[in-house]
Amino acid sequence: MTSALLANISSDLFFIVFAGIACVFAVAVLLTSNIVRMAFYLVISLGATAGLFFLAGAEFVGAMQLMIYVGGTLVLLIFGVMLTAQSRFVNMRTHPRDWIMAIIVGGSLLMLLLTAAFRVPSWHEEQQVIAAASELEVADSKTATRLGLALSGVRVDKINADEQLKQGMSGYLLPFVIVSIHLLVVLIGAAYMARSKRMVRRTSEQAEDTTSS
Amino acid sequence: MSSQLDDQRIIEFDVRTDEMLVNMGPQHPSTHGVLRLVLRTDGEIISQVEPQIGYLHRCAEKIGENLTPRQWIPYTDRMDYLAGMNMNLGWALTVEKLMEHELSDKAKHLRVLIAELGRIASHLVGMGAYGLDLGTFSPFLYAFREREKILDLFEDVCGARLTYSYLTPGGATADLPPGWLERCQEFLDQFEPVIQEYHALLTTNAIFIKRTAGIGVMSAEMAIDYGCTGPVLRGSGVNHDLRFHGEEIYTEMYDGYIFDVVCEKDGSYPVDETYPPVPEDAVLGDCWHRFYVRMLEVVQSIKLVRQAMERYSSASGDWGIPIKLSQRLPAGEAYLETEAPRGQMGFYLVSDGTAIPWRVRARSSCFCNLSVTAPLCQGCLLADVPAIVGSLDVVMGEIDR
Amino acid sequence: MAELINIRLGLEGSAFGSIAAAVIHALLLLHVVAVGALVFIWMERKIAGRIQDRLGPTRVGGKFGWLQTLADGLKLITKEDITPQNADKMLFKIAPYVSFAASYAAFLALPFADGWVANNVNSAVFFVLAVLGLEVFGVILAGYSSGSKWSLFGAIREAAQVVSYEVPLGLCVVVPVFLAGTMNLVTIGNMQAGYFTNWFVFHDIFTFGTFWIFFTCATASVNRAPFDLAEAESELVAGFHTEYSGLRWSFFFMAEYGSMFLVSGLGAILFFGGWHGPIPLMSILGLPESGVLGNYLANLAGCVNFMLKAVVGVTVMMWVRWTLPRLRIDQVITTCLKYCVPLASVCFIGAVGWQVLDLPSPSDWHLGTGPAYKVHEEWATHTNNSAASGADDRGPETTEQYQRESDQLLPPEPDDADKPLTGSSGSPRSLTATPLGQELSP
Amino acid sequence: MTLLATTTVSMYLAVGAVMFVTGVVCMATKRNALGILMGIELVLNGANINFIAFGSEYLRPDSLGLDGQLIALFVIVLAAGEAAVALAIALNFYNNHATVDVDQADELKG
Repeated sequence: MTSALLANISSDLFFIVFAGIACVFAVAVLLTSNIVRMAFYLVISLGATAGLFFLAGAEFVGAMQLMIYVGGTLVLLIFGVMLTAQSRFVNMRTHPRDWIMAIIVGGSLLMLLLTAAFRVPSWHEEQQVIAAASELEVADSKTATRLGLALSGVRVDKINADEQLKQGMSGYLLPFVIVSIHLLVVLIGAAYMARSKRMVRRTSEQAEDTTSS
Repeated sequence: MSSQLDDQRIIEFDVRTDEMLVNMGPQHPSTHGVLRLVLRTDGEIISQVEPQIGYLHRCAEKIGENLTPRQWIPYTDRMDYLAGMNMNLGWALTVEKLMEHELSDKAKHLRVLIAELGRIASHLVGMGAYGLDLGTFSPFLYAFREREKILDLFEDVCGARLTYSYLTPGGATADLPPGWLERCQEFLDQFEPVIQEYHALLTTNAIFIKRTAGIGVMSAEMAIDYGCTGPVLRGSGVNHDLRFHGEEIYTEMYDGYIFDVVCEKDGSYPVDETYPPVPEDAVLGDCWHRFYVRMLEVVQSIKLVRQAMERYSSASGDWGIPIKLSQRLPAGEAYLETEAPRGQMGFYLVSDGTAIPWRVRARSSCFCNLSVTAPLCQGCLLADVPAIVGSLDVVMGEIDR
Repeated sequence: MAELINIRLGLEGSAFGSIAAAVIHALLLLHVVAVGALVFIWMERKIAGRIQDRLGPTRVGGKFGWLQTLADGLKLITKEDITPQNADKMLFKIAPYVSFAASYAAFLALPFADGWVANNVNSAVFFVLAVLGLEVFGVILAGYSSGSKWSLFGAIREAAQVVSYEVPLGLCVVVPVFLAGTMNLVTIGNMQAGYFTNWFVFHDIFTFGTFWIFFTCATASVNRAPFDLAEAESELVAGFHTEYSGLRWSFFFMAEYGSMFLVSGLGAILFFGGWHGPIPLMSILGLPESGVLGNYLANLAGCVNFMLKAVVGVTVMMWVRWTLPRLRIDQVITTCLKYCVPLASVCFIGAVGWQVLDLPSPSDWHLGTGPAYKVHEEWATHTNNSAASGADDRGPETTEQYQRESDQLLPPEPDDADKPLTGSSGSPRSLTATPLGQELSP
Repeated sequence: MTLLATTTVSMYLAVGAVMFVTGVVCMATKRNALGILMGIELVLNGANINFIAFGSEYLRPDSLGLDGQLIALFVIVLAAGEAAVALAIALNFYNNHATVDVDQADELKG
């Protein structure tokens, strides 16, 4: 048991490190007014969150977070550079009045959420759980397979559910299909919204603007 | 609408963008020395290019007005430093034109031999550096490997590898050393098959064709209007080569030599050997054609060197004794253009009857060639700027003098 | 491998042991990246020299100039670390480390031999791609913060290029993942045990094509010629690292060479059998079964094997770099969107179709899978056993139960579905291998 | 082997709360459209941490199980879509106003 407790220390250590990085850089996003630095801090914060996901055993989601979320922020970063590069390191200052309001509202919200987080005993009491995070069994946890099956309609983790519930249990197939179509529609819509507005002829002596429909 | 989209020359803008001024050079890897291009860009697209010159100005012409013509020969070396022999020749012929100096046949053949070797050496640099401009390093070293051998030959005749001061008014500073012709023959035999390597690495390379074909297209009219000469002019399909169409004092050197002017006639190049075909994407007057003309000119120069060697060894007379260092010039003026590797290099000389010219002026070929940069680069992509400037093959030493 | 070390040290299961193992792994991988970069830079110089008809470095360190990179490194360390006046200094200073850290972290999930991996991540393929994609952050930050227009050009180019090439790269990687039925790189490697006929690259015509698309896209995503637009020296001076000097500059290079090795290694595992040689020499000798030492030796040979394959990949990248001119940015993007993406999609659909139609493939011969073929079965049972042994308290969540009960959930398999899609018939992986339509059909 | 989990769900929730509140304040105070977008990302991410925490069997025996991870996945995917649309809006806004300062977006003001 002592060795198990010791093993916990390392995972706790990593939790503190990742949680600290995530929170500190989230606040840094708030405090800086340089858009590129904001994006950079956001990347670090999201990356640390991916670390938290790994610690919680959700490694597929963690990898997904790194790839999509952080990758999406990459595009944000580029846009930040592109749209604000005309005056380098541009600052858009916030009015102090806004700051005070935001801190009051945000502070009360934070108090509320923190109180809620520590109110339920089973959430904050130390509990007997399987030891996996500290051992190297993460590899065997097969999260990706189970997630994939759940997305394709088979809930292998709900096998013990009663027969009543199993009837018509289709996992997350429907949401998966819906979200796929949603994503497609969104991307087409975004591409349509951001479509080109004008055209310029390249080789002509003077660039002439032609308006396209 | 759809036809507009199919037109590849149309670039779409989807973000309102501001223009950016970028200085390309004078310290930039691909501006061939100290050329400065002020680019007005919209993202990657160039809307305006303004070449700024003068970073290598060394008052060569003014110095020429304080030295005798033979003393000025080393300064001509430093104009087009990649083809010093051809620069020497141009000045020497101009002085001889003023002095109405007659050369022996042997001296003329010697000059053809040396000048055409110089042309090969110069085009090799142009080719290798063009590879560098397009981002491939190896052809550059392949080119220099062969150029080094030519420089070895030049070192044998004059002791210098870059600034030769060999051809000089009156002839040359020395005759060819013994055994030189054999070594030259050896080099040509070895060099001729190697050209295929360059074709494999560059001319026929798919990426090279993608980067050069259809880029920087210059029509024949435009080339003539801007005063382009040399391979740049012939790359647009204009049959003009001073070795054929020049003044008599220059063309008589080439009398009896069998060679072609390399330029596209009726849709094909007049080449007797098998050389890579023109790719489909290539448009007459684009970067690819300018490059190709240089490559084929190298072959023509090899033919010329072979003939010159034959004639030189059978010719009688002296190798051309140089005029005296302080020879008095007849009063008057002379202007002569010769076909240097980069185009028509002209020298103007006014004498008041003393040994030192009253006025010296050089007409730069690269200066005119460079002047097309702005119209050619308009609307191209940033990466095309080195491709276009490289295909013009300018040497700043000659432009700024 | 951590277990191995800890068992040797008698530290099994203790926190100190796991931390020590982590540190050892980190140091080992740091050496792979740093020493790898040293070797690769030397190699690049030698290869470039040979291609260009010269010798390359010949003097430093005696015979082949093999210490040249070290000398360069010393020079770089002693160089002044310059920060431009216009730079966003904080980002400028941190950018090289971001790049390097991403490249280094991706090695975390890259196995060097059977089980020789710092962290046997279940979705390792995904993880490696995701972390590798983060390298671009360093480049963009460097380009933006340098305060130079050339750097900015390089950064924007890099961003456009990497974002585009992630699509075909992902599509290509999915093909072996699909064949193996897992994203675990160790398992994917072990599924190609035996003779080279079992390698996924020779599985069918589409996987063969997929490998070349993968290699092209990998070259593009690690910024190597002819796709090295971000640092195109003839156009952008030096692109994103124009303003860098000294050690920070060299960090970009370590990141670049680390990434090159990484994608080559990834290609070796996904397509070329990873640590399994073309001929299963170790299995023929019976080493893996002959105790701990034999197993260790077999793994060592496998590690060398893997390294060789990865180095061959890196060498090809160098060969390409010193041969071809550079593409233009629009051509790079065209290559990606017009050629790589459709081709990768076709290859993916083709490989899937090949499997679904159960067309013949060299891996059906099961050449050389005599003793080594046990690996397949071992893998299948291994997950069961280890999960069962380690998860006594998992309640209903043991894998055996999960397997058994999910079998109940699924409709009984018809006989012809006995052949799993993975081409390795006999492996009891029928659960994932069952075509989806079967349980979905009413 | 069982362990006493010293990292609890509450700790994850606390991290999530900090990120959520930071995101909300970010949305409220930033004048840059992209900054607001980053605030949204932080908010969604904070929510995601909660899902993962409740779904982790390393933290609580009676965890949400797979549902937590699955919903987190959906959130990530939807966040990507949201970012795409928001960027398109920002782009259009920039095209029309030559700025990304949302205080300038007051054309409908009475």
